[in-house]
Amino acid sequence: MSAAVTSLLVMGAVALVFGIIISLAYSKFRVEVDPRVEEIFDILPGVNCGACGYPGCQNYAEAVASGAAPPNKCTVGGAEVAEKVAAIMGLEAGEVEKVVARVLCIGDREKSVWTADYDGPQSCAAAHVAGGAGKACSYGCLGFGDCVEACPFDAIHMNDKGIPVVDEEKCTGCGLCAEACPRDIIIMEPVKNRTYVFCRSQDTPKRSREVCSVSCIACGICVRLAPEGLKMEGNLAVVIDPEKVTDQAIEKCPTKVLFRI
Amino acid sequence: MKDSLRMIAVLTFFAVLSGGILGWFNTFTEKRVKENKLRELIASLQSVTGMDPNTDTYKIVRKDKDFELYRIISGTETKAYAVVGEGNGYQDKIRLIFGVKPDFSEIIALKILEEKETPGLGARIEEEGYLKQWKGKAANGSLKLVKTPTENPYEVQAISGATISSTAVLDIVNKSVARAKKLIKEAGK
Amino acid sequence: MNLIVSSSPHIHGKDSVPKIMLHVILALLPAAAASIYFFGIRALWVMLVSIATAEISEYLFLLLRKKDTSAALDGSAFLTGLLLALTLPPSINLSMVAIGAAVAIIIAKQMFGGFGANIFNPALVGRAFLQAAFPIPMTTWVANRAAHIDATTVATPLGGFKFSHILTAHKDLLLGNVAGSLGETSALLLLLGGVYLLVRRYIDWRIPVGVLGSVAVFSGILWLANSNKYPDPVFMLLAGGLMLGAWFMATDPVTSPVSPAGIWIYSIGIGFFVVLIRVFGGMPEGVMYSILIMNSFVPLMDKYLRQRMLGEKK
Amino acid sequence: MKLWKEFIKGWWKENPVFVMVLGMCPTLAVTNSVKNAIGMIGAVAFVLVGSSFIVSVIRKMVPNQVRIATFIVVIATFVTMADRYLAAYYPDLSKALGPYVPLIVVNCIILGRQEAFASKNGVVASVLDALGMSMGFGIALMLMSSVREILGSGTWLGMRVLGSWYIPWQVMILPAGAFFVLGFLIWGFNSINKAFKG
Repeated sequence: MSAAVTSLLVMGAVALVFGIIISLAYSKFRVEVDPRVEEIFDILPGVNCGACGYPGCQNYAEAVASGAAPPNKCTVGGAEVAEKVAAIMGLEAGEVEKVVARVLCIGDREKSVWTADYDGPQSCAAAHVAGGAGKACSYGCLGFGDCVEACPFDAIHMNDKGIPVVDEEKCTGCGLCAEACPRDIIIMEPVKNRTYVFCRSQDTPKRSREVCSVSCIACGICVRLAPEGLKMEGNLAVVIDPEKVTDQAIEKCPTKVLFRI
Repeated sequence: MKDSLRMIAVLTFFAVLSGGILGWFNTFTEKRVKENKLRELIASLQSVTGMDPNTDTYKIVRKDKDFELYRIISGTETKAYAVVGEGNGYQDKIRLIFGVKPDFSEIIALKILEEKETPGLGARIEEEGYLKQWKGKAANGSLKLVKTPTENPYEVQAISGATISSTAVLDIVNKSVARAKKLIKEAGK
Repeated sequence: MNLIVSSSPHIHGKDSVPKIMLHVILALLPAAAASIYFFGIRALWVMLVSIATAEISEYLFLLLRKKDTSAALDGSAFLTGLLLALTLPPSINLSMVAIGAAVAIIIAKQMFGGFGANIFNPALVGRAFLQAAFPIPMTTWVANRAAHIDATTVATPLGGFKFSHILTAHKDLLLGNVAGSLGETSALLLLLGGVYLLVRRYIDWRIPVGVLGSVAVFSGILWLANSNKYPDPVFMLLAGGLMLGAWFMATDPVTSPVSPAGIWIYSIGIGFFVVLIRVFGGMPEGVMYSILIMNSFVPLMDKYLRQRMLGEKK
Repeated sequence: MKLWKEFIKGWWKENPVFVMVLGMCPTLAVTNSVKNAIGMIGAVAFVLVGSSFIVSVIRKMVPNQVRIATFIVVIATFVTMADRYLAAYYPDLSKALGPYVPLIVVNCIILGRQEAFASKNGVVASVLDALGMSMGFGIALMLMSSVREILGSGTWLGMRVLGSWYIPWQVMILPAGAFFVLGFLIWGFNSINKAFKG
């Protein structure tokens, strides 16, 4: 028998045996995969940002296909993606609200007090651990730009005074910058909300006054003037309903830290 | 079921196709590969025994993985033996071939077939300066390694700085000589 | 002056890097001087080329990495160059010396992040590179001038023992009356420098004790088992680069562990590998590879064997 | 335009060796001389282009479950052909490359391209992708082997390029030298990328 025939037969026999084994294994260990998972996955932007609350796009696609998640959770893809996903699922696309990041600190290098020089790794996380890099306010922005590094969409940048600014157009609301911030200054908010107390300080009024000229000093004036729009949380005034924050309350804020953008 | 059959069919189809192509391809290359090997062997035999490929023939006495013995025949007379031996070097196997006179009085020449010794040190066993001293050494299976230049037929000079590789070559030669002698003796009985 | 905030450690001793380096170099001077006496002016050239290349490489790479170039003058590159030179054969080509010193500083030190961040002892990496790149010049030894007038090629005491089973007299080893690299000839002068560092507390006593002690113990066991086949422990301690390695290379604070438990494992490990390579390995000398092997375990030991902070939970 | 992009991306932007760090086995093992590298580049290019072509042709009829098994059969067929061809016509090269030609079967560049590209794209795009990746692999191996042979032996493709004054750095033709050279080349590669980006 020639080598050609032998190799032909050997290859054929081996493949036959393994083909049978694979098909047996397939029928035995078959995992029913909803074909819609793949379709949805193909539509999703694929940045695995996690804004939908799932570890990645694949997981979100599975959740949507199984009915566990609504089709409008993808903030990166926005309405367009939600519509397509909903079409696959045969559902009405819910209203997807555009969410963006808001930086709640305006205590930049000129307006806040610095008590020491910092010599260490140039990142907010490290500086936060090392006692705040000399920034007297222990709630304010450290300015090393961990959020800028975290943004996959190039939507957040440091201004020249060391405070990050969000580009609302580019921001997809994925929330990675908020996660990267060691001081929780960045929050994710619907884009239509434009009124905030731009401070996160829980320091006593006296301390707040000492360390930063644009901090909330818990005077409570705004809460008194617009009780339905704001409330006090410890030493900090917080907007609860931007619609109901009156112009008067904004005008009367002594440190001008409550305003509209 | 239909899926399973399709899987088996597709896989088998491509495997058979592949086997066919390879088998067909092999008919072209196999002959040349064999020729290459033969040419290489004859070249080795020629360089270590002085065999003349036009007039002399060779016969395989023994062919194992780590040992080969060839009888070189000129007309009806045994002209020489060629021995292929293998053993551990400093880093990997060393494989060599050497020719001996039919009465095992002396080694005709030695050539290294394969080695992966340290370049610049152990790998110098491939150098002409080292190999040429083997000519005329006693093929008695008990050669000794020495450090200084020697004219004695029972002593071989080591490469300085490569004692292990030199020892390895010597051991392979000694071992292979003993084995070849035993085989020929048995065959002669 | 402004208050500086930084990450730990926060305590500063009065000893600066340049000061420690100066003392280590001082401690090496007797051995360096002896090498010039033994091998002539060529030894001086080897040292000068090595040190100069190390300093230039350090300066250029600090420049390239946009770091403060004044760090090139902290003495650490000088010491690396000197140590490398002391491990080289006196007959080596000077261009090879320069390559070795450049590799030591660029690959082993700067590429790992510069002073304090390297895993392996730079001088030994430089030597290992040269050993792999130029095996013949790196194992060609000329006779010591004090012993012979002509410079013929000879074996080192360890090479002589390994390949010809010739033992060199202890007295010759102690005084340096043997062939070998620049700095490994005289055990006595190296010992002197080492003890000086020990007294000034610049090195941890556990390292030389652990290395030398374990070499003595392991080779002693072999010697007691078969004194014909294995060399005696005193020979093992005095021959080759062990003294240089134990006092000046294994003790490098950057590449040795921090905790006492780690230091013991590290130093005994070095001693174990030295005996293993010298007695059972293919090469006559193993101090360089032993230290490099144990260097690689240091980050692991620092992670798992550090002293717990008071009240810290495991 | 898009096809042209598929072709050139492997040269630099998605270079299989310097960017994706795939195919390390031949990259480190057979780059001790330019001749060996050329042999390896030829073999890999043949296997890569051949199997990308076949895989993109058959991709629609292969069930998903036996996809990898079938691709491996296709790849192994090309590898065996390359190996036999070298053994028959270039016995010295075949000997020098040793087991590294058969090992192309498990080279990540090959199966990676089939899985990531050829099984999802048409014939023309797949072949262009394979050609581009082969070029990228070739560029990397030529760089590696040139540096190693010149420094390690003082020659290039067997020709003396450095004079007799040069003492070869033997470490460069040893495995350790491959790691040094690869490290330095990736460094250079990234530095150039950074310089152009910045």
